[in-house]
Amino acid sequence: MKKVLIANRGEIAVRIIRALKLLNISSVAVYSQADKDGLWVKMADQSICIGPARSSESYLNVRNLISAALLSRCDAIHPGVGFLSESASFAKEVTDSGLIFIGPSHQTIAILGDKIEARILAKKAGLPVTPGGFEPIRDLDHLKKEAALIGYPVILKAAFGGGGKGMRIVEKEEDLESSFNLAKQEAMQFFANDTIHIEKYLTHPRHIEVQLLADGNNHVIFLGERDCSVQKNHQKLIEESPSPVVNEKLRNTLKEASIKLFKELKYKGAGTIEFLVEDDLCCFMEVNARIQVEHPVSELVSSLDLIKEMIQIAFDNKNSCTKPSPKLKGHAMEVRINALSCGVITKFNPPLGPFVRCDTHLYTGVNISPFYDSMLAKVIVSGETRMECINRMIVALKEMEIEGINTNIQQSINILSNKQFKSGKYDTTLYKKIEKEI
Amino acid sequence: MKKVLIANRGEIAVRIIRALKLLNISSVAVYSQADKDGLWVKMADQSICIGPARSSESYLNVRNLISAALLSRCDAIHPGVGFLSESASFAKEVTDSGLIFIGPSHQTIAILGDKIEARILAKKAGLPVTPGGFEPIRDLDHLKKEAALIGYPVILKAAFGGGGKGMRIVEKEEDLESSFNLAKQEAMQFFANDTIHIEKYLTHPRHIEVQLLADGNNHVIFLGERDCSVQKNHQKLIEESPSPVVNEKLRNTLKEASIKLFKELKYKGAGTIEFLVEDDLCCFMEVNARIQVEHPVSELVSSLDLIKEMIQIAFDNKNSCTKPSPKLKGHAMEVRINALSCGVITKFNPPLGPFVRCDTHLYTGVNISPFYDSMLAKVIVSGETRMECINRMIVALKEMEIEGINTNIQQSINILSNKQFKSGKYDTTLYKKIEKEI
Amino acid sequence: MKDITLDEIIDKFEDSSLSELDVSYKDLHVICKRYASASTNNETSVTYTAPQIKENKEETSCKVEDKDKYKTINSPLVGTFYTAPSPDSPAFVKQGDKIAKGDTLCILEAMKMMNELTAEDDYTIVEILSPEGALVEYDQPLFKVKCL
Amino acid sequence: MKDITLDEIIDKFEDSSLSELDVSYKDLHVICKRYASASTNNETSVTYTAPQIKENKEETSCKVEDKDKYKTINSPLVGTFYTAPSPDSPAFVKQGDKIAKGDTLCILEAMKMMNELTAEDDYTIVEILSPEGALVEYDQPLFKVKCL
Repeated sequence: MKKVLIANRGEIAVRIIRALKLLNISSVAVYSQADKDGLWVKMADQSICIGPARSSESYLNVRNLISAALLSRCDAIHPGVGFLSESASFAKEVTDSGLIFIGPSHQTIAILGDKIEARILAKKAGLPVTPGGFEPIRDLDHLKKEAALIGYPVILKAAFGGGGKGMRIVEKEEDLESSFNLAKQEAMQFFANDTIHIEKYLTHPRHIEVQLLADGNNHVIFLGERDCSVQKNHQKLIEESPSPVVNEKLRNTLKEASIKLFKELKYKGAGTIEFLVEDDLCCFMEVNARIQVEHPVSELVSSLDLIKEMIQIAFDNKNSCTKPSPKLKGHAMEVRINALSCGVITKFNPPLGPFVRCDTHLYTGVNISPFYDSMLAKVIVSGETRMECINRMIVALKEMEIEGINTNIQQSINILSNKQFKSGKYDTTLYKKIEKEI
Repeated sequence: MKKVLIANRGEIAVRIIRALKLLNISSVAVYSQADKDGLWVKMADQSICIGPARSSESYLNVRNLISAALLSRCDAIHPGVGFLSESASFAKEVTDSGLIFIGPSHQTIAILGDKIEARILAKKAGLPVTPGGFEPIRDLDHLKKEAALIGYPVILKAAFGGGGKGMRIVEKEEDLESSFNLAKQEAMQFFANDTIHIEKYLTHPRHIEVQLLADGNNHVIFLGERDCSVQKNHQKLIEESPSPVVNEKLRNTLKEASIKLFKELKYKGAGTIEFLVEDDLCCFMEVNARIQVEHPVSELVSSLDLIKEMIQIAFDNKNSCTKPSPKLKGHAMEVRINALSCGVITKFNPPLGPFVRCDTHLYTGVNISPFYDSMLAKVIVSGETRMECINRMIVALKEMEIEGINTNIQQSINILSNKQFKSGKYDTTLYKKIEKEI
Repeated sequence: MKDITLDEIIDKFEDSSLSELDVSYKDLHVICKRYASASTNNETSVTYTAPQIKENKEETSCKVEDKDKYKTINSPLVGTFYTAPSPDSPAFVKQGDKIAKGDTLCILEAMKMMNELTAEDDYTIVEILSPEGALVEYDQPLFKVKCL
Repeated sequence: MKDITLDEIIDKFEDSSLSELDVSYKDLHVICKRYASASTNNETSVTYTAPQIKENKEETSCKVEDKDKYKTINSPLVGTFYTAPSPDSPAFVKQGDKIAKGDTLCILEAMKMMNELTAEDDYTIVEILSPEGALVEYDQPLFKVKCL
């Protein structure tokens, strides 16, 4: 019997354990001292404490994670989302230890971690990209020339960065120099590399991403797009598939080029390509070389279990990549339920019933500590149409009960009930615009 | 805003309320004194006590149900399953009171309640039927002739009956007379009509049924079959779709003839046609002119919300009947979780996660009384294949927690793990055969 | 459990010998304190509370007696409650009326049928509990009566 | 369990010799207190409780002393626990050994690295808590020691 260690916590760890149980694979959970009562710890076949509450000493503690996997005789490690899931060096250490890393090869992760390299590859594969950003900025003169060519506003980005760090939006030439210096400083501080590139900045884009699954052996399938334009400070709140703004023509373009890119990368596992879409422009942003929080939305429209597929691919077992891309059906939507305070959950009742799914690590009595991500649960619904999903989601969220701490349930209902959200005509600035009403 | 009264209790009442909320229709729950803490009572917009614990004075109390609907200004009544859902006289009283009955017309229910008439119509529409049973048995001589023609074993049935009452299996001619008399007595006692008909008795059949949806206006769609062969004393325990024994050819035959029958009946709403399948024989049994407990199985393979559709059809609103029959996808399976004792539920945790659905009226603290049906919850899963459904169901049932009373969860896991069940090669005698092992 | 009000808590505290009382119930949180200076009163009140407890017990027994004396007449069906046979007619009964066994108390209309509810015993009508023309549920109290 | 009411709690407290009563039930949380001065009866009971509290304190302080004397040495990492540098070598420590600060206690192997765990103080080894060659978690107790 195979055995897999889950190098993560919370709902994604629970999600992965369910997939392992489905495949009759043993599961090893890890936890920090703050998480000893975690639902994933209870659900796994075995569990190992890997450090104190602080992530850097537990969920990011590569040595303890790999030791735990080796000593519990695991065959593989699933990195989940966040933490070490996009760390090429972690993937390499896992592989070097003789374990399977459930995800792309460390080489692929490294290539895609270099944002300039990723843009060049994306363009080559035929994906639409914003002007600029194909080489590192050498100096201020070079930057000025590039900015003038691209046209303001522009954005400066750390080539090896992510998560908004080392990014600077520049509206006019006189701000270039100070922004360049600040971006370099931040990039060096956070990513130990001050390479900076410049791109056109889109002011009111939609966030669109496509889900792919590949077996590393020239088989790539496309599971449609997700629209994640409802964001609060770059944090996604609501995701759905299909997007209200992606037409069949654009979808086919993205599909062909995405599959081409993944084939060229010899990509293995689940991956997402992110785009910004503004008016008629659709621009490649980056590849997330891992599973994403919002993957259930694609699971519901494709009827595929993506975590199961990832594991099957990693073990070179039968998987869905050799079949044609699945026919996508209906509409699906996800709302992230976040904690707005910490404390003990005195009552938890998930929403149930037809076409409603709840992925969570909550249970009555669990303590929500301040150490980690605030996401408590994902509620995912499917339906024939977008409007049916909105209505079903509102019913589900009204049914859901979380007592003991504050959450964004009511706010989510308010967003779903908002006229502009319902119209489907909005962009990533929506949350800020309607913040006061919701 | 429209308003609907749910003339039922338990999980089906909860299911119907969720559909009403989805459609933004007000819901009125009814309850007996024993059910005042029912989940459906808490979930509905309004609730009305309709009688004491005993069903005959509450959930079967036509006058109180219709009064409750009229006085709370409802537009319609949904009868759910069981209780008055197949009562032509109730449907007529509802309609005569100026309310909409969410289901077929009372005339259709009456026709289908006459099993001889139903068999004649089914044969005319091209559905395969067992030999015999097209006329009432006049006397013993007539019975002997018919039995000889059909061949033993035969089964005597009450023409206006159901639920196993007034039924007698006869192996040889010398038993005919006493069985005929007993069947007549029982039929008179239970159904106030001693009309008896005779059919060929199948000794090791599978129970197969097809789900249809019709708008009463010549539009009928076919949602595939369900296999309900795992039964304990004629009570279904596990249902799935598609059936492991129905091939594409048989499915198409059933589809064409079923649609024809429903068109001829001018059927309106959701309906099921039941068959027994033995070797190469597939025989019509009866039409259930209502929604069934196991409808979620068909919902998951067709992606249609059947309760929503029923309501939309009843109100002559946009529904899926005018579209082609949906393409069926993957596999779905349902397990009924039943109470084996009564008492307070001290802990309830439903199974959650991908491709798992739980329809239930349970919550921590509710009291399970001895007055009604023992079904506590339905767990429904979907997957790419039958085997994936079995594995996912086992994972889900192991995750489910019901404390305070005894249930059949472990026994269900044992059936799912049984070799013969897994093989797909069994019939309605399976439960009895493996009873000792499970 | 019925809701607890601020008045009830303070009244209870007033009648008690307690020095401090801290009650949390749902959204309500009440702390009552009595300082030593007030204790002379309290001591007196303590002296009083002993018989008071007895008195309470008497009240309870009185209540038990009440329970025998007072009862409610409940609806046997789901219907509309009318106190008179027609809008123009006088009510069958009103508060304070003495009723004999068999007298009509009200009409319960259900499915266009007028069902007269009659007294099963002799009572005095203490209170009419349902509004005129309202939907009444099964077993809903319609009248509070005093047994004669 | 039937619902508890505020009245019942206060009445019960009134009839008792308690100085303090703290009841939580469902949404209800009630604390009743009676100060020493409040009643003569209570004062007696206070006289009784006083030594009781002291006794408790002694017990606690004894436990605290225990806690100071005995402690566990826990694993700082996830690894394999070895009491000796190799299978043929004698163990670094055994039960009853007196250990000086800086002495090696065991080896924790992690990712093919041998990490020696050394004593931070002088102790006597009371018990070795992990089996030889076993996987040890972060913070898992490895030795019970007595501080010298």
